[in-house]
Amino acid sequence: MSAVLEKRDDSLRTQVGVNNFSIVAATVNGSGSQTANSVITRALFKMGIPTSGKNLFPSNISGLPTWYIIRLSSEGFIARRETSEILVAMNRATANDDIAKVPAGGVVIYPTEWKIPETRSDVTYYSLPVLQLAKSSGLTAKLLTYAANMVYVGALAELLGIEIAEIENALLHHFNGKRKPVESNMAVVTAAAEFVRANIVKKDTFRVERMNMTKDMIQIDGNTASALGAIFGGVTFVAWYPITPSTSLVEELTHYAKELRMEPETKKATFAVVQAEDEIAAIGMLVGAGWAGARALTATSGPGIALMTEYAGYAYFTDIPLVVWDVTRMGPSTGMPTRVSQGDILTVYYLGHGDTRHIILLPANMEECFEFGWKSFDLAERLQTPVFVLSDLDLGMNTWMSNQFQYPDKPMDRGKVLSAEQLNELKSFNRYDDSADKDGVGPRTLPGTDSPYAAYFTRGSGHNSKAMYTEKPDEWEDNLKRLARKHEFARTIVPSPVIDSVDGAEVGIIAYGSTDAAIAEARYRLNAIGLKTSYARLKALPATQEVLDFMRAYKRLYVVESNFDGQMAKVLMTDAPDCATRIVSVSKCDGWSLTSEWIAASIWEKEQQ
Amino acid sequence: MSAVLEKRDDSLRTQVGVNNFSIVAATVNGSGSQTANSVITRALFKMGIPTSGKNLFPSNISGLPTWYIIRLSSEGFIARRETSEILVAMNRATANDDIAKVPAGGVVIYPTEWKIPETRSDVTYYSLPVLQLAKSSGLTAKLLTYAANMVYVGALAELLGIEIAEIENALLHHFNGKRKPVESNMAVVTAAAEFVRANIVKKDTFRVERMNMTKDMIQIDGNTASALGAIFGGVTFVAWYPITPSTSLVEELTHYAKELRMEPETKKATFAVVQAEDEIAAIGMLVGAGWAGARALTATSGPGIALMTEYAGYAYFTDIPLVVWDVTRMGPSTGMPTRVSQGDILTVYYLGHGDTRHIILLPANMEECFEFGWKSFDLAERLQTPVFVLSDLDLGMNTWMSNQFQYPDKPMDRGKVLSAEQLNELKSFNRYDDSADKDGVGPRTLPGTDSPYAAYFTRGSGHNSKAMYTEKPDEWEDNLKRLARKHEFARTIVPSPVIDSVDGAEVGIIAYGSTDAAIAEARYRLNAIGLKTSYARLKALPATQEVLDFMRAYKRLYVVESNFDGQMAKVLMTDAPDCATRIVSVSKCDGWSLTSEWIAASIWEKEQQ
Amino acid sequence: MSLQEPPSQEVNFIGLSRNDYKGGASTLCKGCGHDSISSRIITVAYDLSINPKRVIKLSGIGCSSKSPAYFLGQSHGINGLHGRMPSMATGAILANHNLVAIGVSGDGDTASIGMGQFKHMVRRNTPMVYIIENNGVYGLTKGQFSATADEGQELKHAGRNELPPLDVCLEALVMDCGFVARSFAGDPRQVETLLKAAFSHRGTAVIDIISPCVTFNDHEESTKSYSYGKAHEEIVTDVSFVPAREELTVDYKEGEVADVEMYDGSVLRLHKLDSKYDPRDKFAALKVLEEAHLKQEFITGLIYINEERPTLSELSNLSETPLSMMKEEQVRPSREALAKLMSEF
Amino acid sequence: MSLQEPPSQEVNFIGLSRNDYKGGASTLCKGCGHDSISSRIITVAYDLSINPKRVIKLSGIGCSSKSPAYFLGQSHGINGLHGRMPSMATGAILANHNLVAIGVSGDGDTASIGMGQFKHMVRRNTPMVYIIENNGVYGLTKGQFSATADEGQELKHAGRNELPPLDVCLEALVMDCGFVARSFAGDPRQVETLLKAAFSHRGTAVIDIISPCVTFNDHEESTKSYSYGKAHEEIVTDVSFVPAREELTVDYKEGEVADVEMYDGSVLRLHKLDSKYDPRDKFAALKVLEEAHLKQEFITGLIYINEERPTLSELSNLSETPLSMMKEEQVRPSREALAKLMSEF
Ligand SMILES: Cc1ncc(C[n+]2csc(CCOP(=O)(O)OP(=O)(O)O)c2C)c(N)n1
Ligand SMILES: Cc1ncc(C[n+]2csc(CCOP(=O)(O)OP(=O)(O)O)c2C)c(N)n1
Ligand code: SF4
Ligand code: SF4
Ligand SMILES: [Mg+2]
Ligand SMILES: [Mg+2]
Repeated sequence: MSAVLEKRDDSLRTQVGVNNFSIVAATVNGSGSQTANSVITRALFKMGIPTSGKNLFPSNISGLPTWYIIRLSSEGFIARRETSEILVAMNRATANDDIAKVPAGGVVIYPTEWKIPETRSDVTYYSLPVLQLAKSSGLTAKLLTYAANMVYVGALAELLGIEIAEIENALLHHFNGKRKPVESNMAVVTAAAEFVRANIVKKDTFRVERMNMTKDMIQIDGNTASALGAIFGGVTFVAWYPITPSTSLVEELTHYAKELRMEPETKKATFAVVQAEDEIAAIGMLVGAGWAGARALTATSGPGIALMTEYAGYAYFTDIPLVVWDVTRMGPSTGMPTRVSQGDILTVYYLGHGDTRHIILLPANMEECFEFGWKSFDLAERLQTPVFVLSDLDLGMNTWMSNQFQYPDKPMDRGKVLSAEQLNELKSFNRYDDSADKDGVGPRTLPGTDSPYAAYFTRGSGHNSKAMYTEKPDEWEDNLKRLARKHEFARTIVPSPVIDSVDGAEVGIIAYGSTDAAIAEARYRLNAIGLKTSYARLKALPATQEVLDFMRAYKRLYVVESNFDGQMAKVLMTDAPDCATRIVSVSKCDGWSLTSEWIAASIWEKEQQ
Repeated sequence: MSAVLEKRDDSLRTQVGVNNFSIVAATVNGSGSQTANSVITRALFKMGIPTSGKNLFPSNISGLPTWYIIRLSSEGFIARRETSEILVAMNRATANDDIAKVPAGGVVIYPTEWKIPETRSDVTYYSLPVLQLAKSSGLTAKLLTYAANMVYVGALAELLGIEIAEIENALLHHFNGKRKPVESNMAVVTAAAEFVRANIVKKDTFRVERMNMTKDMIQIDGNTASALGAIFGGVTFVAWYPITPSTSLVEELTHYAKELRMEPETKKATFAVVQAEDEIAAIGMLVGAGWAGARALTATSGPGIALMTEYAGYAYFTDIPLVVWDVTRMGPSTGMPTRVSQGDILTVYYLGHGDTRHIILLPANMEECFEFGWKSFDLAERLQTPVFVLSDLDLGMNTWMSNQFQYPDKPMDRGKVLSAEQLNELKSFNRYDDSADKDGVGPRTLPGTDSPYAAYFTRGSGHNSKAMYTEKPDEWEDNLKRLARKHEFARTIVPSPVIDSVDGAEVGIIAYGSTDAAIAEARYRLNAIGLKTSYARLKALPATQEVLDFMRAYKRLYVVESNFDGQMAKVLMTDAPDCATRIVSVSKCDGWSLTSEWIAASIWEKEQQ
Repeated sequence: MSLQEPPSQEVNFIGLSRNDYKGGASTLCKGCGHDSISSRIITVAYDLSINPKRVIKLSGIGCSSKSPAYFLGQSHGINGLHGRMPSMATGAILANHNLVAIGVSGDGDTASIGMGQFKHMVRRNTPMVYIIENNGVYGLTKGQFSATADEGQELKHAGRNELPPLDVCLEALVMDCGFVARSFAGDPRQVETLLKAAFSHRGTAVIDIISPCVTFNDHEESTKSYSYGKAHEEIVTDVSFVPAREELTVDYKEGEVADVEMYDGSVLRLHKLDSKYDPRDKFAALKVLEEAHLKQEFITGLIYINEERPTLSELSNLSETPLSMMKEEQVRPSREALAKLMSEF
Repeated sequence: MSLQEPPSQEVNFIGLSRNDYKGGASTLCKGCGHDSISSRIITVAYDLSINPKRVIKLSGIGCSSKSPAYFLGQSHGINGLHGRMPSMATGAILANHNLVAIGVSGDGDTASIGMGQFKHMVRRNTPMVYIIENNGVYGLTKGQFSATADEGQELKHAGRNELPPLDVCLEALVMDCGFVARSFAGDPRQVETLLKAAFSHRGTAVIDIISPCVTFNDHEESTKSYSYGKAHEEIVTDVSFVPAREELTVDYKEGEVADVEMYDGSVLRLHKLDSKYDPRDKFAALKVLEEAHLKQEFITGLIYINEERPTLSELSNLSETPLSMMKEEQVRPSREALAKLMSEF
């Protein structure tokens, strides 16, 4: 990689400067740096500067290295970058490595107490008496480590010009308006700022300036956005088992549902959340709930998906609606539970045994996390099938800026459900008969429907269009053909890709999900050095006609993804064999989100061949 | 389909005649027809006539329709055919349907007691007083249904010229040489034969003649062959959970291991079999046993495979050898547990989450069931990874003729295992370091190895080449690269395809597993009408270089398989994108094994387009 | 639902005939205990005037798990995955907490693959009648031992069972189940009485019904083997032969012990709890089960009852309207609510 | 292995120092009870002169399940999947029945996702020491309740637990476990004594060790909360902050009751079995556990012991040579054997 980076044209790099650089806070997890980091991120955002925050944390509870990267970008680019210009070194164990990674011209802020030699001549060192300043908070000894984080907030504010008022606002936001903790934190912030003003001569050029690029925008993480989407989608049943990085999706859902989804008069809930004993039970509960008519959701990640295999195939084959959020993390196996990847595409697409293919939604930003939060239910119920939403750790747990969410633009679509009145008129119904619409979806009835014609029997074994048990070859095949029709029908109603066709481009980029921000930036940079690219961002599988048309329109198709095997590239090859030779997989999988530098350099390099 | 059959050239049909036709016995399951059917099948086989027996049974224990199809073929073709000329109708419930399916010129044998009208003029009816003849056995009333089956054995013997002595031999074989039951069965057989001789005028032309095509051959089912292969492969540990159609594999293994694998002096076992509480536990036990150094095997089918997803990914990622037989049945979901399909290719290839790709072996006949029974262990231990053997219900539970099995031609390959002596010399080892051979496989040590350097720690989370926990991007990526190297190395050592290149052929057929017999016959028929075809039969995934070369050599590649989505076609497209457009999927999935008629007609039709 | 008897022989309180409670034709073996349990369910549902349209039937996989297709044809039914019915039931019941749920499972389905889900369903007190049709074998996969098989039992197919039986009643009891009962499929009166009680229990009601497998509870060497002699036995080495058999039945009084001869000639000892037994005493229940275990007999009757524990539906603080029947306005917050939220991020 | 004390302070009977029993550096929170259990294992293995090269360490997933990496560095270790260690252990132990197996699990790992495998391991009497490091929460996923959490318990993160606790000792006991014990991580002497006894038990030895989570056993509203006042508490709304804490310890005698104050201010009541208690009486064991459950206290000590049941290794009738060490000639039948077989088909 680094060789590539060095060879490639310099325009592929971000030009750093005012409002254009990254800060990395290297800490130890469990030391309580989250408040500090989110306060800085929010303050910058509220100064109108496009900002993102990415947390690189270990898979344990305390004592291991953690990095929090804050990127500012006056151009509005919010993907991770390869380098961070400003290092706040708070973890002695990784300090040498961390310092070595600072690019020339960068800044190292570190605790005076460490007494380390300032060996690099191409970076600026600032040391802070962190402990001493932390003590100014008046906090007990136990909380000093925590307060130490506030020291770098104050120092950065002073060094970069972050408005102290915005820091205070961010703290107020963080503490839900409670003054007391805001005051003790501000004490440290101010002391540190004062220390810097009095003792440090600024030698670097990094600084921030208020601008106007975040007006009417919000700062949020994807799991919260998804949870809110589900709530506005009328989710009624949730079953789950805790697993990083999906846990906060359900926890936020529960939190906000208690706020937004209690009957005002009775204070009774219009939803139920069950913590299951494992993921088999979680999806089993969804199957029961979806069958009985609830809008049922779970959130999980790789190992949980693996355990859901059998019931996923069952729900597919019995036409039961349910929604599974797979907030992907790094596999195979336990892998790196706190690192990102897009490695579950093939697993989820084919989840189950026998001939199974699922509907997948691929949100790429906060608005889509919200939108697919509700839309997934409409699709699941319209198609009577499991819908998998593939978010990931980067989307789900990091801090993104976003437009405000749009209220659902359609009423809820409950799909083909027959009421008692309809049944009493029809006097019968055929559960899996789609002859009316040829869309692969038959009418269903909900348990408890007050009609003698309502009942039918659901089973994962062979059934005919009347939902009766069968082993007859033709009835079996008819049912599989119906499911194939449904898959083709789904192709026409799942969200369309976002396509940006550029005149004169010979190259098409295809991507999906959390890499979108990095792709946007990579295209900008490639364009700057003369490579025009068109772009199709998939929002769903199966791929819609627009995707297939896009593929047919370009000579070279770079499918960019954050996994090892180039999984989406494989899926697309089988969907459009005529384009298979044009597909070039551009994939990387080391646990960190893709950078625009890497994407641009990889495509550039392949174009040179 | 039938339209296609009618349109196509007549040479695609089997020419029926002496030693060239099929018999179907339509019975009710639980009625004890297995002895009758296997006795006929064996008697014919022992008369030197190529014969196969296929049982189409329902997923319950008694009372539902069952069909047993015996095919005789002087040409040596043993796949199922579309039609059976001789119907033995013993199930009143399906009799009308069964009779309707007899081709013109065929024969219907049915119980006189039914008093049904003989409405078809294009078939020959023979009625037998079944109950009355059954009584001649002297069996109690309870066993009359059972004895009734022997009536049709006797009748067929007389009508077709099956040698009574071979029937008696077959019965002796069936009853392990016990005379008593042979005698009571023979009483019925003789009575029925006598009745036919005395009362029935043969009006059809079907008959059998002794020939010499089965000399030195055996008749066996695939599950038994696989079990024997495993025993000769030195299997030491088996954990399993019952599931059709894999159950008999483990039951036969247990049975023969007790015969072949007890220490002669101590009468102690050199193997252990554990019936687990489910398939998660079964594969969990294999993981522990494989890790600790046993040759560990399980057998299961679709639903069990689904449950094994998580541990399969774990074993892949931790480099633990184990062998999983997936005797596939019809999915998705519970599907048709007693019907065949090749529907688990994609599921098994990608089993696990994250970037996982497994080694798959694809036996096509009895000899390969035996061969892969032992070879799978050598591969699993050489590659330190799970090996999946995809047999299916047709191979596993039906009766096939076969050459005798070859004794393993190589000593057992235990792969890279370091002994205490080696370790004490080396003074350390790096568990996942493949730098010596660049084959993706590092050295391992077994627990209990008496050296202070032996121990290492196995985990499904990120680990470096020393088996230490890591979250470092480069160490993580290095490990994935090593696993990719292993996959490429596997490509060079898994069994090569069987390739039959025909001069002048523009068409290549690709297939695998149980469809082989039908393909051979289909090619013969296609050749007869002027379509030359070459053939590559895959024996493994990942596809070896020979497969890729084959694909590049033909204009049109028909990938024939017994599943709905054309799963192998998809895998091959992603392996050889340059051939993607030449691949034409020829797949069918209705629970019955493919026929040569259907395959030939499908390819012929596509060739006409 | 009511526990009174219906007004006439022809129709029950809600005007339905016994026929309205029937299901499809059974495909189980003749004489299988599971079929007689289906009949009991039909009778009890009719007698109690349960509205079949308000019933859901759930099961796992196995011969036993097929049976919901054979009773209450007017009820929605769902046949899930092997061992995973409890979770499915939990979801369905919370989706519509006004329905009556009947679960049917086997001993393999509950005690082998399903142990985890069973325990956790009981722990949650998911309101349902949970019936285990217990034959100690896997019927549908042809006669392997399940986890409830007796230690030392020998079967033609499976050989000798070396492991101790898992007692589903004891398992339910130690997990604080509020209704634990056991019966025998061939004792219609007791099964019906217990089923009636179970339907009026508010939480999870577990009934373990011994229901011998007529086909695979058999072994080759047995001299006492089912009614036919040695020679005849050999002839049926044909593994596909299932002789028609009579259902095993028994009639015995409270406090009494009855010995039932099984198809393989072994004897099942049943011990009916007497009226002095207090099923509200958990400690007595533990004792009676442990003692029976030592004596290798089966205690039948209502072993434990406790109506105190809140059910999962109750703990979930659910609105009156079932979740499945909610209208859009009940479950989609307003535009204003979204606007307010957006202002907070 | 021997139960005698070692000859000198520096090395044990087999010439190893305590250091030879150590593992890698722990990455658990400061003060976590799990770390102190690792120390106990180190001490006991040293004291008993267990050959670490003949030990295998197995675990599932969780903070607790990480700990095998922190003791006995000379032993092979394997960290499997969440809730599925028992099956892995079963396979490993049968592959080499001469090894000593130590399994470490958590309460989520054993009692939630792992219930089924746990019960069936006990049923098979798989020979191993099975330790549950029980804190009532999921530590590694940040503080949700596990199935062993107390009814009514309130935690900052997870809210209120409404379900009854699952008692792993009772679960082991009713599944005929031959060694059932409970202790507290902060009682080193008792933990060591029980571990020593467990290592000399022939079948499955289950030890449930209460091992409070210093980080997530905490709740916001508690007034008695861990040593710092209201204002300071608010400041650590920072969910990523884990204050360093002291390990909880306790020292109390047989027959006595000790109250341990937890980090959230709640009180854990421990009740040490006295010498009059007979752990061979299963019924007494059931009783003592059920009574403790009602009193909301924890019985500590050896609750039940029974050396009668054959272990899975014994039942498997295994050759002396471990399966994993078999030579080709022991496991591949001869050419003649194949030829003979072929003649029979
Ligand atoms: C995951 C999975 N594994 C295995 C099977 C095969 N299987 C079907 S039924 C059954 C056992 C049923 O036994 P039990 O629950 O006791 O029911 P019974 O047939 O005895 O009534 C098994 C193992 C399956 N359907 N699914
Ligand atoms: C299949 C699966 N689901 C979920 C997880 C996430 N997970 C990791 S540890 C854990 C809980 C651990 O709790 P416990 O066993 O009590 O251990 P503790 O951390 O409390 O010691 C969970 C749910 C996982 N690793 N695998
Ligand atoms: S096999 Fe046994 S359990 Fe299954 S239907 Fe027959 S008798 Fe009943
Ligand atoms: S989170 Fe709790 S259980 Fe995990 S290491 Fe920290 S204190 Fe121990
Ligand atoms: Mg059973
Ligand atoms: Mg825990």
